[in-house]
Amino acid sequence: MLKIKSISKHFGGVKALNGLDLEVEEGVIYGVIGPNGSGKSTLINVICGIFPPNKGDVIFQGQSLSGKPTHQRSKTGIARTFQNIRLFPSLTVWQNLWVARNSVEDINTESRFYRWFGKSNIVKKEIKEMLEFSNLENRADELASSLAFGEQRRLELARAVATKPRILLLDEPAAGMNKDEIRDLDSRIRNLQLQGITIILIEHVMELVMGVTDRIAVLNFGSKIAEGNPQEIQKNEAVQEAYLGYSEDD
Amino acid sequence: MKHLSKLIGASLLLIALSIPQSVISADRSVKVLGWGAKSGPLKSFGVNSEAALRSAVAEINSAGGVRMGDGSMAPMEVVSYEDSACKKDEAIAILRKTASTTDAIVGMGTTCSGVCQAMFGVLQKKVEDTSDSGVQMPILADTCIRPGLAKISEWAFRNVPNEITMYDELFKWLRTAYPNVKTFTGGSETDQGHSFITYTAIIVQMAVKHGFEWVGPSVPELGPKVKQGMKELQSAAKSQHWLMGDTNYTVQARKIKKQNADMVIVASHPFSACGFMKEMKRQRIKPKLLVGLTSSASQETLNGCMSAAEGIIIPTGFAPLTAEAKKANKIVANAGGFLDLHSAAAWENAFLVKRAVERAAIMGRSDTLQQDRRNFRNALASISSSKGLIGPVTRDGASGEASKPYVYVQVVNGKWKVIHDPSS
Amino acid sequence: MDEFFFEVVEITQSVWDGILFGSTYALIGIGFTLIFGAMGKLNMAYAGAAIAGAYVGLAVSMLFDAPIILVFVASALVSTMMGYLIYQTCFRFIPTHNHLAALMASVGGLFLIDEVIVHATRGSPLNFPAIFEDAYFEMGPFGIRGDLLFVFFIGLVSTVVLLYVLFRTRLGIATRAVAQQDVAAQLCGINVHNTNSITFSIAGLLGGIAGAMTAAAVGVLSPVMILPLTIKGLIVTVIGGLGSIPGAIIAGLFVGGLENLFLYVRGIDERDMYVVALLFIFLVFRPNGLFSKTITRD
Amino acid sequence: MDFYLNLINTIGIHTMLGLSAYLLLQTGQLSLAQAGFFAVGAYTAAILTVIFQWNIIPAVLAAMLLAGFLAFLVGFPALRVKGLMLVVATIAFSEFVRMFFYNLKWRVTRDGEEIGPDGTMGFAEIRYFSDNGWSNLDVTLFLWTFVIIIMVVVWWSDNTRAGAVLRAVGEDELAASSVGINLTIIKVSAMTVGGFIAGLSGGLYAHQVTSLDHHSFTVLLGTFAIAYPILGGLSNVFGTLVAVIFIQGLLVEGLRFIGDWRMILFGLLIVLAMNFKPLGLFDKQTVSMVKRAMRLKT
Repeated sequence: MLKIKSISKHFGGVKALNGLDLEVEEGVIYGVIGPNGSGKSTLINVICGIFPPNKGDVIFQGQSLSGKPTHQRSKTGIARTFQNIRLFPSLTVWQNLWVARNSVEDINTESRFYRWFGKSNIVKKEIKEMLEFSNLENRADELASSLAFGEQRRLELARAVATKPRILLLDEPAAGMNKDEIRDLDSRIRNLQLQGITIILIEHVMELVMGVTDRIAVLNFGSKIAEGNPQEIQKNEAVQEAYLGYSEDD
Repeated sequence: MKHLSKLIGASLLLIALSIPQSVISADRSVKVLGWGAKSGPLKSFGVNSEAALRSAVAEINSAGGVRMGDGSMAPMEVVSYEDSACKKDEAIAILRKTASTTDAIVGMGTTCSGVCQAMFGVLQKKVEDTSDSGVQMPILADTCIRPGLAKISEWAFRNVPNEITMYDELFKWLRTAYPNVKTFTGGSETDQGHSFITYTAIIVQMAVKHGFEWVGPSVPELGPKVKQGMKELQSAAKSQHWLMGDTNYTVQARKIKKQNADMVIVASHPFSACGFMKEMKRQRIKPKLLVGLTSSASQETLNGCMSAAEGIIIPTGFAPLTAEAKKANKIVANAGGFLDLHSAAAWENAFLVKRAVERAAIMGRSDTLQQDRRNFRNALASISSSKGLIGPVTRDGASGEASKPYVYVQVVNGKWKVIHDPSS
Repeated sequence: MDEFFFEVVEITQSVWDGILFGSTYALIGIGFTLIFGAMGKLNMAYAGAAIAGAYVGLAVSMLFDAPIILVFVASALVSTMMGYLIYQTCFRFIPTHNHLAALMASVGGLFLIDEVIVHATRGSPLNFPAIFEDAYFEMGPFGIRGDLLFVFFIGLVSTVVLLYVLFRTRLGIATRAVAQQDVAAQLCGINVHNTNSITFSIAGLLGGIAGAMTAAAVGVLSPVMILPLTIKGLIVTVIGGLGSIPGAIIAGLFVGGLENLFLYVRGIDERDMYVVALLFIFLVFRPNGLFSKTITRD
Repeated sequence: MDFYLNLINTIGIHTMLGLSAYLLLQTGQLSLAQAGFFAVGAYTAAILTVIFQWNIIPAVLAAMLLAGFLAFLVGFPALRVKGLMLVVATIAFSEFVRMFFYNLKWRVTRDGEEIGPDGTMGFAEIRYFSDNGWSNLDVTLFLWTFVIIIMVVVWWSDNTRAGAVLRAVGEDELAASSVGINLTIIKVSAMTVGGFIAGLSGGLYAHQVTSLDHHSFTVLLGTFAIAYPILGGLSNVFGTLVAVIFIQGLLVEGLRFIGDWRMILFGLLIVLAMNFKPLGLFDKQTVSMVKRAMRLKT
């Protein structure tokens, strides 16, 4: 599904990613953990084409993404959320989701003009589902900026899903959430998996990661120090070492 | 949507209220409405012309006012003097306002050539041409000196010296007065239509005509006829011209220094004329003779660069020579303006209006307004000569052009001094 | 050959004059750059304030026929005040993130200053006392204007002083801190508003000097100078690279020299056309300016 | 009456000019190039009606297309830069255009009279309306059909997905591109449409004033173009209209009777407006306020 081939990304002297290799199979929830500054967010930005890598290549569904701008990658089915929420504050919740309808299916199903200037029933229906999925139905016409923190997270997730991705990159979706919200998020993620979306989850909150993921890679200093299913990872002493003195709710 | 239309309606109403409505006074009077630049860099134009117009009107009224069609005397009244900021759109707005909301029989403005060009274009071109929906309002501009403007419309009149003869005479006289001056060169500001066209089409040609030798960049076509080789001159002399807003004149000055001519012509408005003459002074360029553009024959030049302008000779349409010129000068000065070639025209225009009204037998009632305006216009067109402040002004009704008398003034010890009067 | 030599001399001379004159552009550019660096905003009223300062300086010299140096001091002081006022009126109370509103407000400020000047002087050009007007050094074929040298010199001095203030004093460090991270700076107990208004005042000070110098170099002061100066200042700021003071200086001299070169070679009508065309190309192919040391908030 | 019609025409023309910048501002691009497109439109339409004696409608449409095409071409390079860089780049462009027309001489002789653009002397006697006996009312109706069409189209598209996308790009380019929006296409299209509208209004303007020269198309015009939407607020198209009525109707015409204090007040009021309504005179708050008022009435 998604192959990371010996990616290196340097910022000045800092090696954020250092010859990293990953392979994510279709349909799994793939966790990426690691201490701060181990290159997790950089990984997402490289996959989305926001930073061009200095070396290496990203293969998605068998074809290389190198040189593809961000918006095209999104069309091929890569969606993401941001560590610090980035909505369109002065647009309504509904419009936030509307804007995100750039998937290949959308482009093919509707004529160009109608897609930009019309408002088809399919669109209404799908966005309504999207709102229900992230239970924001009753906030549809509020401005995104007026939402509560948790709601904003949900909306951002919904917006990412609205681009009909094959693979979804979540950048610390649980940051700043309480237990209930995390449990809720957990079920959402599983729900997405059932819809056949592959998910890469970058997270510090271990209870979420360990609970939801099928497979986990541990990064440290830009390279993979361990990979395996949650149980294996929890036993792995390299990981223990990397996390020595690392508090979960950090 | 509804609330919006209401909002707009409300604000339009507000504007309507804030605009003075048509002033129709019960007692009969000859109403005129003037405008000029009272804001922006050219503010002096408006201020001086307003002072001149108003005090001239006061003069007329103290002398009994104007004889109306039925023989009775009525005072002349300046309905208002608007600020057109020397901007096309604003001048047109004022023109239409004057024509449609006031009962002024003539609009008196403005001084800026570019603005007149636009205003005259809005007027009806030919009086009898009913297919032409242009505004039917006589306009009597104080200066708008750019050549050939008044022919744009038969409703347009102005009161300017004929620059061609003015410079023709000037160089003829200079030829005899300064026999040792042989060669000449000069520069102009290219972004001011009047300065540039007058310089290339008239001044230089006339100088050549009277045997001065052009030592600037070589211009094959340059000859003794007006407009001859104008284009060639414009392109050849490009690099010794400047723009009104310029701050750096070093290159132009050096070019002119290298040409080392006996006579240097500085054809631009005071703003840049001063900058350039200062630069000449710095670079020690001391020509035997310095000749300027008529627009610079004003107080502004003295404010800007008295010492650098010392000795510059300029033809102008006004100078306090004659008794009434002196008198007018004093009156206007007391009214807080300067009388110069621009504002003097405004003063004379007031008297011109008096004559035209008396000739046209205006009734001055609101019901006869349109007719009055038409008659007034015809009367104005039929006046072939009028009395100016420094001598008779000959007018050509057909083209609406005038040909004011002119004198040659020079800056001597920081004052304008009349050095020659061709009519005498 | 001789002709060729003559041309070379002339062109060098023109460019050289332009470069000297460019120092006034440079100062204006520095002002824009300072404010942009500090707030990430554009103060359109800046050049207007500078010229206004020069006017007041002139008024001083007229009233008490003060020596030329006092004229400079007066104008510098006045536009320092104006810088502060502009900050208070056009930036202080407008939300930091709202760049458009601040921009518009300062445009309004520009109109206001411009019109007040016109109102006070009837827009008439005024004679401005020149510094060493008679100092014109001729060296063989070349000539150098003493006053321009002086202008150039003042420009350099004030830049050096400015750089010292910015990089050596606590005030300067605070300013730069605010420029780079206002929130953090606030947490460190720096009052953003004070720092900003100080930045504006410093910029104003420079502007006053620049205005007076421009006026002295031209010898005439008139409201028609304001708009061209504003535009030149912007151009210089951008070519120099936003927030880069050395950039602004070099760009100022560069633009000055280039102008005269084009004027000499292609004439007045095309001078500005080429300058702006060059600027456009420059922006497109080197979007960060000469020194892309951009210090802005986003 | 005639006078009010004239005022309404002016308002119409400036509203279109403002709307051409409005679209671009929504995508977060601050462009002063509108003056350039306006000039292109004005000269093109005038040349077509005067020299080639076209009918006015094809003439203004041609002007519109040409300006739009130019905007399209300029868009690609210009939109590589952002913020102040874009401001200056677009200033450079519009100054270039101005210089071009300032040098443009195209005189043809018709029945003994020379007509056409004459460089610095300007382009006089663009008298299509009065030559064809159009009353000022006809002109107003003609002009406002365009204005209303454009306003309706822009207002409508504001509420479509396209409008949402424009705003999205303006608010967060990174987020926009990562939900699959092609920034270049969006920005360039906004620029192009802006060019169309500016060109159209320019074409109409030319025939309204009957005389063009380079003084009409300075940076100030570009500043006004962005001033309208900013002053009016970007929440919807009527903000621009309100701002135009405020500036052209109230400040320029309405206050004329206070003589030379008018322009001083002009700057002052803009400063105040931006301080008290940084999001525009017609921002969301005002809209809801007006709405409430209406609800009470009805």
